[in-house]
Amino acid sequence: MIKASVYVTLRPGVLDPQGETIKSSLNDLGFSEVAGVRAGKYLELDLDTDDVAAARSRLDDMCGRLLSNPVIEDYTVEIEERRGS
Amino acid sequence: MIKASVYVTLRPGVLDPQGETIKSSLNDLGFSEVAGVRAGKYLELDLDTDDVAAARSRLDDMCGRLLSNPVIEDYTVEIEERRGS
Amino acid sequence: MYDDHPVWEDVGLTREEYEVIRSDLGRAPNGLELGMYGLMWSEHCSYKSSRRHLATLPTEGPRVLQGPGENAGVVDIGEDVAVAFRIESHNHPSAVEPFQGAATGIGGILRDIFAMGARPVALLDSLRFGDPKDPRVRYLFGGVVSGISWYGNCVGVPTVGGEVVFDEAYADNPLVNVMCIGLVEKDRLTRGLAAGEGNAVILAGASTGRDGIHGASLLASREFDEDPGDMRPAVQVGDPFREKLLIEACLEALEGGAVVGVNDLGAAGLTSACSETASRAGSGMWIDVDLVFRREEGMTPYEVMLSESQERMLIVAEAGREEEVLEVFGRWNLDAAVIGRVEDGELLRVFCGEEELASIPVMGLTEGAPDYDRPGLAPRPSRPEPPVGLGMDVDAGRALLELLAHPDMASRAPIFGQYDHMVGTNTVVPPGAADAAVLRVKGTDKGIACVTDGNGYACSLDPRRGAELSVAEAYRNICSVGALPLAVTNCLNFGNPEVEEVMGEFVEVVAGMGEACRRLDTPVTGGNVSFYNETRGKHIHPTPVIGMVGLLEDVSRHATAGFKEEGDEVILLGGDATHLGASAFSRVVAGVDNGPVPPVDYGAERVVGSVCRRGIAAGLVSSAHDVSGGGLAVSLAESAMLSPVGMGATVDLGSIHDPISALFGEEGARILVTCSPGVSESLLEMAGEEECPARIIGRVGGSRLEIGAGDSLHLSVPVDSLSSAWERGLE
Amino acid sequence: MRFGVVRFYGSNCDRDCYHVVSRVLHRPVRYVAHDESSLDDVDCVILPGGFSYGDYLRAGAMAARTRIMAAVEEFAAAGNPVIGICNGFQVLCEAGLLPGALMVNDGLRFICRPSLVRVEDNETPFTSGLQPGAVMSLPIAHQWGNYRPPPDGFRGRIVLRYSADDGSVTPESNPNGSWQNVAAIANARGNVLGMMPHPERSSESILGGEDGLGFFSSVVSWWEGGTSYV
Ligand SMILES: Nc1ncnc2c1ncn2[C@@H]1O[C@H](COP(=O)(O)OP(=O)(O)O)[C@@H](O)[C@H]1O
Ligand SMILES: [Mg+2]
Repeated sequence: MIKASVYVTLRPGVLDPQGETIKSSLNDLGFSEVAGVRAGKYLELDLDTDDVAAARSRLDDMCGRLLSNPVIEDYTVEIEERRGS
Repeated sequence: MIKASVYVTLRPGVLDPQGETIKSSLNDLGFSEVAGVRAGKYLELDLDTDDVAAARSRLDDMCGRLLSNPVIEDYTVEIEERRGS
Repeated sequence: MYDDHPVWEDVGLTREEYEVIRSDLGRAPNGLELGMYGLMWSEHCSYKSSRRHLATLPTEGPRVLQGPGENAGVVDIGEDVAVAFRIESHNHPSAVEPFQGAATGIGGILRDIFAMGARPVALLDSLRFGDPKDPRVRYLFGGVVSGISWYGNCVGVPTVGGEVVFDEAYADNPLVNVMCIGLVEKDRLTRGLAAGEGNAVILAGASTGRDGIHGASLLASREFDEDPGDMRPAVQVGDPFREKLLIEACLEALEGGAVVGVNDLGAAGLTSACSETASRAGSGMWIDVDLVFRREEGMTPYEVMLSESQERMLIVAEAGREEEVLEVFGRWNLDAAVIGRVEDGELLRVFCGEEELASIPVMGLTEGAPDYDRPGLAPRPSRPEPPVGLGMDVDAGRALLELLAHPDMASRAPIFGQYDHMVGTNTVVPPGAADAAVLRVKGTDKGIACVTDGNGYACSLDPRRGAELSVAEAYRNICSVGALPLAVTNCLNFGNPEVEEVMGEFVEVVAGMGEACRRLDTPVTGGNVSFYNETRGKHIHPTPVIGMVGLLEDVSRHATAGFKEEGDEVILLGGDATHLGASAFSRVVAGVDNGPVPPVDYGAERVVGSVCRRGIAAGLVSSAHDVSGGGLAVSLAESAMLSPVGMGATVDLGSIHDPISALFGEEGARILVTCSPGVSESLLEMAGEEECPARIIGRVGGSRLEIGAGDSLHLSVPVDSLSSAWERGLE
Repeated sequence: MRFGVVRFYGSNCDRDCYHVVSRVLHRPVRYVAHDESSLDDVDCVILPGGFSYGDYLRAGAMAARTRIMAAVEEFAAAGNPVIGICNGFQVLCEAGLLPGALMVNDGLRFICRPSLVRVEDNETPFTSGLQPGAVMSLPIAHQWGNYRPPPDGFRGRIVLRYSADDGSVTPESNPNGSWQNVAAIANARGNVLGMMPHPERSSESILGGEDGLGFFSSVVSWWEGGTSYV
């Protein structure tokens, strides 16, 4: 069993209305040090395999095909192995 | 300037319709090894301060007050310092 | 960057066009100027291939307050209320990024409406996709519908109608046409005028970023051969939340009386908004790009002038009262700044601080754009002998089920169920319940009806008749709810106009549409042209989409399509179909892809529409539904499925020429109405007065739909079976 | 009896609620801005539907932290009637004035259609004129209507549940996956009500139904008649 984390973020230059709105709400709440917020997605996946290399390439595939929208988003994948589970 | 990452995830035991739908779409696409998906949020914040300890406590505060909903969500904060910027 | 001369090709112009610019200016344009010309002279902004043809459309009528040339057309509905409406395409952006492309399409059409000072009250979407079995098409379809749902729901404008057609012809070029309707008190009607020397030019809303640069000239004015990946920088992300604030702020600013003119920033951004508003008013204008608030650092003046960032508006305010306007935007948490002034003269001048970067005659950018008489190859419409019955031995019941389950005819509930169609509490007839949506006009007894209709398939067989048919169908749909058709907006979706075959189709479609609008007294008050819907040399069907609005004097007197009461009589207004030309039956059931497209009988359309309206206004009519795609059988089936408890009907067509043609043919002006037995006679009398063919053909009741002619029963299907085929068709 | 309709940035049913109160109920009403701090001049507060702050981050999250919500909390603590409709319900949960949270619908999509609900509790100001067990048709229009109780147990009142037309509460009649088919809840005291369906959209016959009017007329009779449950 492999546990993977996928972070999906907006590509640089793509407008992030959600992030901007969160930022101004934080500022209004008195967190004036917040200079910028970018909002993205965080996914945790459990994969039924022990082959890390294969998993990595499959995850790339999943990101390309479903988890992210390459037109406006980038993604990062992190893998954490859990032995013996 | 401090860059912080906030991960907001659903608390264990809270049903995650989005994660489940993503899982079944991935299975349908042939990624049969995907045994579970949990969907969360990923926020990147730029903070206009250099005081890491203070920033950490402020971030806790932001998460408690706005960024996460303690009824259904947990959060994790990571801080990455960027010197000299 | 502005002095880093891009060549004419880089901005999508031809050498000849470049030469015209040179001679107009009396010098070579600098890079910024050339970029501005490139955008304004793009097909998308200048209508250079279509202008002379659009000029032939009928645009006047007693109710028209504003015809083409403004952000939206406007018609008077009495009691000091006017309706602003317009349709626009977002085809290319939606092909690249369906969710955001469709969403920003909604944003854009809304801005055209509130630029007129009108509060947007309804949206409609007219969509075309390829075969829904294709996963890529499913992805586009799903993305477009959720994009419309997201943006429209969030801004709080109900999406009350529209249409979807699936056809291979749109596999690579989906069409996303969106229409918006707004209401405005007549004396609040605003125009996109930059008038009055010294008046302030205010930019309000979102900050300006690098998004969408060259969207109009590159995305929308060229063929789509390139890998869509190359186009991605032009994709924009919408912010419906900010748009909602912008609507409220603009309408509030207008109440203050300090505003002279308003224009949206759409294609070609600041360049277009400034030159169009100045051009309409016959003024000059200067602006300073340094005063434009931005979201990205290091933007060049060129980028600022060409950016197509969403959710921005240009407001021209009286000199000395600009603070009042800025204050309103501030209260709505929106940025706004004076970026320039109206001035006498004829120049649009762009500064960066003290430095003058561009100086162009306003009219040169707008009216001075090229006007091409592109050669068109006259289409040779296929007009074979009309097919009768197709010589087939078909089971009519099975054919009906097949038609109902076809993606083009199946229930649209999976789509409009994702759209908030009730917000605003004006929706009297929601999507799916009748041939057109009906909205009440609060503060009056009136209602407005609206619809979009297009028949690209018929246009592909016979562009002129197909266009006429599209107008006629919209007209009939408006009449079926009891409304008087008032006016038309239209979106003309075509391939590459430089291809003679496409241009020929275009000319025919405009002629057909114009003819229909003249004959049916529904002037054209505006619209949009989308060319270059073409991929790898394959172009879409010529697809004019008609947006029509109608008026109900008493909104409580309207009709919906579902049968209401057991025992009601079914009356057919109009004659029987005698052939299957260009019908869904011949295409879907028989697999015959051929014409002829039936001609429109305008006299019949008018009397059928009139009798239907009068019957509804007199309270005689229980339900009304026109006969169109799928013919009489599908129409009856729909009324049965839409009845509260799955009420069927027994119909006897009497002596008919050919049963299959009568059941499934689509020719002619026909509306099916039901009346309680006591009042049928009065309706038939009305029909008699107008020499409208009308007869009782059956009775509502039972749980089956049975259609026969004389002694023979042609079809008998339980309504439940009809519903389950119909409801699953789009899943 | 005077109503206040709160407007957050992005509220979009504010005008609809205002219309029902002023034109159908014929009661005085004013808009209350998100940055106001006093509700002294109103007797009932309506938090309308819409997409406050674009529903960004979480539906209702940012609206719940605006200045007016402190005043709403005080107003509710004094036993005054507060109703949150759709986004207003989400705001009340986010603000902690109602227990639990609203998550994305099971189907993930926005749903707009009529729904049937059964009245479970008529001892709140907003349901005092309704019959327990009655089935009403009310429109829903939401993407985040899937109600979850707090992890440490539900200590409020269930006021409406999605049901079939005979009043049976079935999984098929649940449009969004809500716990216990919840369509509306109230706080334990009963004076703060949150509901996903839109009563203001079915308060006039021309819009196809008047079942929603009962919520508004109940609170008017409750207040004007001085009946007190709280
Ligand atoms: N097919 C058409 N029929 C009639 N009028 C049209 C058509 N296409 C465009 N127009 C009119 O031409 C004017 C310019 O259109 P456009 O440049 O697209 O406007 P905008 O800048 O508001 O997007 C508008 O008033 C529009 O209504
Ligand atoms: Mg415009």
